[in-house]
Amino acid sequence: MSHQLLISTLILSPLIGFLINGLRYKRHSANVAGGVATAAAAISFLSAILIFMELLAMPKEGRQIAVNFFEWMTVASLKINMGFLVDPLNVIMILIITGVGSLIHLFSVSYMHHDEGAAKYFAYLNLFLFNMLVLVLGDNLLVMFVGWEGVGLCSYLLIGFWFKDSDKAAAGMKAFVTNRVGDAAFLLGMFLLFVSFGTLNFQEINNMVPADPTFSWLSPLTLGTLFLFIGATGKSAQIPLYVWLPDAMAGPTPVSALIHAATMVTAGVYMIIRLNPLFLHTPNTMLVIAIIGGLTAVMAASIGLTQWDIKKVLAYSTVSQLGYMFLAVGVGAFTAGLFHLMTHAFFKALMFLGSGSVIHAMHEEQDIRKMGGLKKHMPITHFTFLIGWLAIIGMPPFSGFFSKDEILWLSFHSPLGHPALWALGAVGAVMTAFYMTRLMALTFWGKSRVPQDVHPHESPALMTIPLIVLAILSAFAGWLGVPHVIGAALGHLPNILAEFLSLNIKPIPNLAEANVTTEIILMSVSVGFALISAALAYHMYVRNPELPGKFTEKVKGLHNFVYNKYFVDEAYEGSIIQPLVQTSKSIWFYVDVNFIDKATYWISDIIKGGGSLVRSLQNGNLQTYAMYVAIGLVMTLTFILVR
Amino acid sequence: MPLGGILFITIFVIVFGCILLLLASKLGRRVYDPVKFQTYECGIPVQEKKDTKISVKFYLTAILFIIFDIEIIFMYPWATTFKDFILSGQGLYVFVSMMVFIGVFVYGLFWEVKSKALEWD
Amino acid sequence: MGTDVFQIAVNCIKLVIVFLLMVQAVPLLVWLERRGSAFIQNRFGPNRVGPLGLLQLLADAVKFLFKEEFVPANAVKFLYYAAPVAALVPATLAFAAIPLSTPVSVDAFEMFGQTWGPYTFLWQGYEINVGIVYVLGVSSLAAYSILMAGWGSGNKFSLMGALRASSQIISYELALGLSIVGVIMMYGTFNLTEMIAQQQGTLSFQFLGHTITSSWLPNWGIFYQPLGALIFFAATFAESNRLPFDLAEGEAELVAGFHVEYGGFKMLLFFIGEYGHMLVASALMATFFFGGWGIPFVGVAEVQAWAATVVGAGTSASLLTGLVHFMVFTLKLAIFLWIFIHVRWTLPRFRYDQLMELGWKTMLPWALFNTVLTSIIFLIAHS
Amino acid sequence: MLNTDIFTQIGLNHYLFLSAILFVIGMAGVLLRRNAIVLLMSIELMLNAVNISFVAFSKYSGKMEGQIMVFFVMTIAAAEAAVGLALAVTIFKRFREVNIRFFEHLKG
Amino acid sequence: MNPEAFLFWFLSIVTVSAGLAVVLLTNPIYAALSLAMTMVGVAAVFVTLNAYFLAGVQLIVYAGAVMVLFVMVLMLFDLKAEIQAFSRGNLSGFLKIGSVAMLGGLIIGAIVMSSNSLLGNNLPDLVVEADGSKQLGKLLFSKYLFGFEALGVLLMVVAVGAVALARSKGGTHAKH
Repeated sequence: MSHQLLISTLILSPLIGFLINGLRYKRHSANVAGGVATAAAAISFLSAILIFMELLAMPKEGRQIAVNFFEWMTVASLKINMGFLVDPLNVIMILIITGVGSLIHLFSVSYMHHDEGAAKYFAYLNLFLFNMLVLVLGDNLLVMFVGWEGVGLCSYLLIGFWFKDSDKAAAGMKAFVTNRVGDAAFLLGMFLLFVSFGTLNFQEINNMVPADPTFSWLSPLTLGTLFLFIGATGKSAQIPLYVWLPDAMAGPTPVSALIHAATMVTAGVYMIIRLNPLFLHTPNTMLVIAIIGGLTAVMAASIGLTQWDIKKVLAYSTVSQLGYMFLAVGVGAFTAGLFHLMTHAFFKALMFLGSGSVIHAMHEEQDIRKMGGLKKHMPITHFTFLIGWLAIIGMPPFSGFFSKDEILWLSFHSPLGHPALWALGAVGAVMTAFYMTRLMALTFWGKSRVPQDVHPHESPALMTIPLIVLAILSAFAGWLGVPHVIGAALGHLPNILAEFLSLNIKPIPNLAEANVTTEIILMSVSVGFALISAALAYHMYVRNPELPGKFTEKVKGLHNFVYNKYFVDEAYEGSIIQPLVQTSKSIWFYVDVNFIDKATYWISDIIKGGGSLVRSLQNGNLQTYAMYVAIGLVMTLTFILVR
Repeated sequence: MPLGGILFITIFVIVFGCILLLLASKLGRRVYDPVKFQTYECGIPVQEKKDTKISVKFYLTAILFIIFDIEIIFMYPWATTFKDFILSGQGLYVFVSMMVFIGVFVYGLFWEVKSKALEWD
Repeated sequence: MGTDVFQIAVNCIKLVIVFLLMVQAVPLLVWLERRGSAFIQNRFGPNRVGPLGLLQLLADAVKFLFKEEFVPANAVKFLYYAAPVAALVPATLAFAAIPLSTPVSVDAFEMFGQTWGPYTFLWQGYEINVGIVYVLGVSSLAAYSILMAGWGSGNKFSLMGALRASSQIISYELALGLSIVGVIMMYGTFNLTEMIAQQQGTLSFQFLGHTITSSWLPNWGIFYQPLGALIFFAATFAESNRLPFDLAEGEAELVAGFHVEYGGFKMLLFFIGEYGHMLVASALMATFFFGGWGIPFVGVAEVQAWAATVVGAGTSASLLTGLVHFMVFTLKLAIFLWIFIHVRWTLPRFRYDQLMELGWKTMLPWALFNTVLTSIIFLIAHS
Repeated sequence: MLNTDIFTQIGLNHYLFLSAILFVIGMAGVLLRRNAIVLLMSIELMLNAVNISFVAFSKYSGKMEGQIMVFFVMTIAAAEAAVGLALAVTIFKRFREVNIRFFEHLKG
Repeated sequence: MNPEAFLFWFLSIVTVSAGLAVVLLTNPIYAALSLAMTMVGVAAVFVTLNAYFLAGVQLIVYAGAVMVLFVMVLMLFDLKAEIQAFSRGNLSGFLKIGSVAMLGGLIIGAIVMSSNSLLGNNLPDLVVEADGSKQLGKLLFSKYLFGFEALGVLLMVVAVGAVALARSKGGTHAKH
C-alpha cells in the first residue's frame, strides 16, 4: 500500500502540477507557476529518493517493487495492466529524471520569468515529467509506449513553444513527424514481440527469451528488435532519424537540457537496456545498433566541428554522445551504456543550462562568433561549464572519462565488439575534444567579440545554483562506475553501478579475462589523442584565431559539405518528402476531389432530399413529438403483448 | 393506520368551515352599494392596468426553495440512520459521503449568493 | 382507526376535540394578545365586557358572525370562499399529530350488554411514525390558502401580499427543515412519541464510551441542540406570519396583505389558521426541545403511583395521569405562546429584503452549520 | 351472487390499474393541452402515476428498492419542474404567452 | 367492505377525478390546484402502501414545493380561462386520442395478462411496517450512494441553471 502511495505520488505529482498550471494558466504569474511546477517536480524527486531507499533496504535478489493500479484492457489473450515496476535499472532513471528535472525546473523559474506563456511552459514541463516517468516505470511495452508518445507530444509542444515564429513551429513539426516514423517502427516491433511471446510485459518477455542466440536475419525476434531499434533511433536521434534533434534547439534552452539532452532522448537506450536479454538473443540487431551508434557518434561530432550556433554544437554533441550509448549497448555493454547515459545527463544538462545562462546574458544571442571572453563576465557559468567540458572530453578523473572510456574499452574487448568499433569511438572522442574546446574557446576564452550594445552579466542565483549542483555531479558521478583496471590500481574500488544493476544486467562474459595492458594502452591512446586534439583546438581558436579561417579556405569543399550537415536534410527532402508530397497531391486530386468528395456530395444530396421529405414530421410542435412517442409506445407494447 | 383519522378530520374541518361560512352569510344584513364591491385600492378608483409587473425574484425564490428543500429532505434518512451507521462502524464513510453532498449544497448556495440571485431591493 | 365501534367513536370524538381545542384557543389568545399588548404598552386593553374583559371574545365572535357577507366584484368566487376553509386544514392536521399527554389505558368494561376493551387511547389525534415529516408536509400546504386568497380576491395588493407571504414561508421552511436535522439525528427517529420518551429523566449522554449524567438538568433536547432550537423557533415566527416577520400584513405598503378583501367570519377563519400555526409551532418546540408532556424530575410511573393513591388504580388513574401531563404540556405551550405575543409587541418589523437576507444568508447557513457540527460531535461521541 | 372479491380484496393489480389510469390521463394532457405549464403539470402527473406503481411493487415484492427509486424520481421531477418553469418564465417574458404553439422555433 | 378496500376506492376516486380535472379544466389555476389535490391523494395512496416516509416527502416536495411554484407562476402570469385550451387538428387529434386510448387499453391488458407472473408465485409480505424510513436510509447510503451523490450534483446544477435561465433576457429570437 505504501509502495502504491509512493509511486502514485511520484507519478501523479507532476500531473497535478500540470493540471494546476494548465487549467489556470492565464491567471498565474510566472513565479507562481514556476513555484508550483518546481514543487511538483521536487515532491516527485523526494518520492523517488524514498523509493530508492526502500529498494536499497530490500535484499539484493529481490530489489523490485511492482504495483498494479488497474487492469487497463483485456482483448482476447492480450491483457494489459496499468502496472508499474521499480527495479535498480529504472530507479536510476527516475532519480536522474526527477533530480535533473527539478534542477531544470528551478533554472527555468528564473530563465522564463519574462515570458508571457510561462505558466503554459511549466505545465508542459510537468506533463513531460509525468510522461517520462510513465515511460520509465511502465512494466510493459504498451504502458511504456503511452509515455513514449506522451514525451513526444511534450517535446513537440515545447520545441514549438514560441510558435509565433514559424521556423520554430516547423521545427516542432519536424521533430514530431520524424518521431512518428520511429514510433510506427516501434509499434511494429511491439506487434512482432507480442506475436512471438504472447505478452508485452518486460519481465515475462525477458524470462521467455530462448537461451541460444538467433543468427537469422528474418526471425521474428530479429525483426522485432530491429524495429524497436528503429523506434529508438527516432526518439534518441540516431542515423537515419537524427535530423530533428538539432532543429529541436528552437525550444527554450532548459527544455533542450531536460528533454533533448538528459532524459527523453535517452529513452531509446533505456528501452534497449530494459529488454537486454532479448537484444542479446539477436546478435544481428546488436551489430546494427553498434555500427549505427558508432557512425552517429563520428558523423554528428564531425558536423559539430563546423557549427557556429552554441546550441547546435551542443545538439550535435548530444547526438554524438547518444551514438556512444548505442555503441555501448550494441556491444553488449549495457551497464556502460547506462553509466554514460547518467554522466551524460549530468554534464550535458549542465552545458545546456550553461549555454542557457550565456544566451540569457547575451540577450538571446546564440552565435559563438559574437561571443568570446565571457570568462570574466560570468565566472560561475564559466567555471561550471569548464567542468562540463572536462567531463565531456574525457579528462580523468571527471565523470565522462570513466563512462566514455568504459564504452571504448568494451567496444574493443566485448565478444560483440570489434577494433573497428573502437576506432570509430576513438575518432569520435578526438573530434569531441576538438569541437568542445572550440566551443569553450570561442565562448569564454580569447578576445571578446561581443557587440557593443550587449553587456554580459552573471545570471541570478536561481540559475547558477542548478549549474553548481550539476557541476558537482558531473565532476564526481564517474566514481560510481570505476572501471576495474583503475579500481584495481586504486585499491579494489568496486564498480558500484554494475553491482547495483546486477539484477537487470548480466556482466559481459569475458570481462574477467581482460588484458590489463591492452586496456591501459587503449585508454591512454584515446585520452592522449583527445588531449592533443583539445590542445590543437586551443591553439587554433585562442592563440591564433586566424588559423581556422585559413584552414577552411583550403578544404572548402569538404568544409561546406560538413557545414551543411552532409546535406542529409536536403537528401531527405528530395528523396522522401518531395515524392511523398507529390504523390499525396495527386492522390488528393484524383481520389479525394474527384471521387470521394463527389460521392459524398451525392450521398448528402440523397440525404437532403430524404430529409426534406421527412422534415414535415419535425414541425417543432412538442405535442406532435409526444404523439410519436405515444404511437411508438403503443406499437412496442402491442408487439410485446402479441408476441 | 392513521389515514382514516386524517381523512375524517379533514372532512370534518372542511364541513365545519363551510357551515360557519354559510351561517355567517345567512345571518349578516346586506346593503347594496356598487362602490363597496369595487376592488380595494386605498380609496382611490381602481386603476385597471394590464401586465402588472411582478418581480422575477418570486420565482427565483420558489425555484431555489424546491431545490434546496429536496436537498434537505435527503438529509432526513441520513439523520435517522446516522447513529445506526456509527454503531455498525460505517460512521465515517457515511459522514464523508454526506459531507460531499453538503459541500455541493454549500457550493450551490454560495453560487446563488454570489450571483446575487437572493438579493431583494 | 380502531377495531370496534367504541374505539372508532372515541377516536373520532378525540379528533373533534383536538380541533375544537385549537379553535377555542383562538379567542383566548386574542384576548391574551390584546391584554398583553396593553400591559406592555401601559394601557388597559379590553376590560369592560365580563370579568377582566374575558367576555369580549364572545362578543367579538358574535359580531363577526353578524357581519355583512360580501364578495368583491373582481373576485374568483370559488377560490375566495375556499381559501379561509383551506387555511384551517393544515394547522388542524398538524396539531392532531402531536402527542399531548401519556396514553390512557381503559380497562375492559360492560356496556349495552357487551364486554368492551381493554383499550389504549393515545392523547393525540393520531400517531404517525414519521411524525416530523408529516407535520412539515402538512404545514407546507398552508401556502395554498394564502395563494388562493391572494389571487381569488382579484386585487393587486392581495396578490402581492400573498406572493410575499408565501415566498417568506417557503424561504423559512428551509431553515426550519434544516434546523431539525440535528434533532432527528439525535433521537434517531421521526416519531414524536419516541422523541418525548427519550427526553424523560435527567440529562445523560454518551461521550467516547463514557456515560455522562447530570443530577439536576432534565434530559431535554434544548441542551443538545441550542442552536437548532433557536433557529427553529425563529423560523416558526416566519412560518406563522407573526411579527417581526408579518410582512404580508405590512399596512403601510400593502394595506393588509393577502386578506385585504376579507372580513367577518372568513377573516376569523384565517385567524384560526394563523393561531393554529402558532400552536403547532409551540407544541413542536415543546416536543423537540423541552420534553413534550414530560414533567422535569418526575417520571411517568411516579405520577401514575400518585394518581392511584388519589383515585384508585385502573382507568381513572390512567386518565388522571394523562390530565396532569396534559396540564404540564399546556403550561409549556402557554409559555411559548406568551413568547410569541411578547415578541410581537417588542420587536419592530423587518424590511422585506432584510427578511429574505436573514432567511437565506443567515439562518440557512447557520442551520447547515448546526447540522454539520452535530454530526461531527455525534461521530466523535459514538465511535 | 356477484363475486365482490375484486372490490374488497385490494392487491397489486389494483394499484397498477390506478397507476395506469393516472398515467394515461397525464399523457392525454401532454398530447392535448396547449398551455405549456399545463403540459408540465401533466408530466408531473405521469411521474406520480409511475411512482405509485413503484411503491406498489415495493410493497408487494418486499423490496425497498422501489421506494428508493421513487425518492430519486421525485428529485428528478422537482428538478425538471424547476427548469421547465424557468424556461416557461423566460419564454413568457419574451412572448407574453405560454401557448405551446409559440414554442415552435425548433422546427426542421 | 373492509376499511382497506374502502380507503383504496375512496382515494382512487379522489385521485383519478382530480387527475381528470387537471387535464379537462380550462382554467390553468384550477388545473394546478387539482394537481395539488392529486398529489395529496397520491401521498395518501403511499400511506396505504406503508410508505410513510415517502408520503411525507411527497407532501413536502410535490404538494408543498413543486405545486406551490406552479400556482405561483400561474398567478404571476395571471392566466384566466383559456378560450382554446385544447390543440386542434383533425388527423393529429384523432391520432392523439386514439393512441392514448390504445395505450391505456394496452397497459391494462398487459397488467391483466401478466398478473400471475409479476411477482412470482409466493407473495412475501413486506416488513417495512415500522422501520421503513430507516431501511430506506440504510439502503440509500450503502447501495445507492452514488446515485445520491449524483443527485446532489444534479440539484446544484439545476439550481444554478434554473436561476440563470429565469434571469436571462428571454432568448435570441426576435419577437413575433
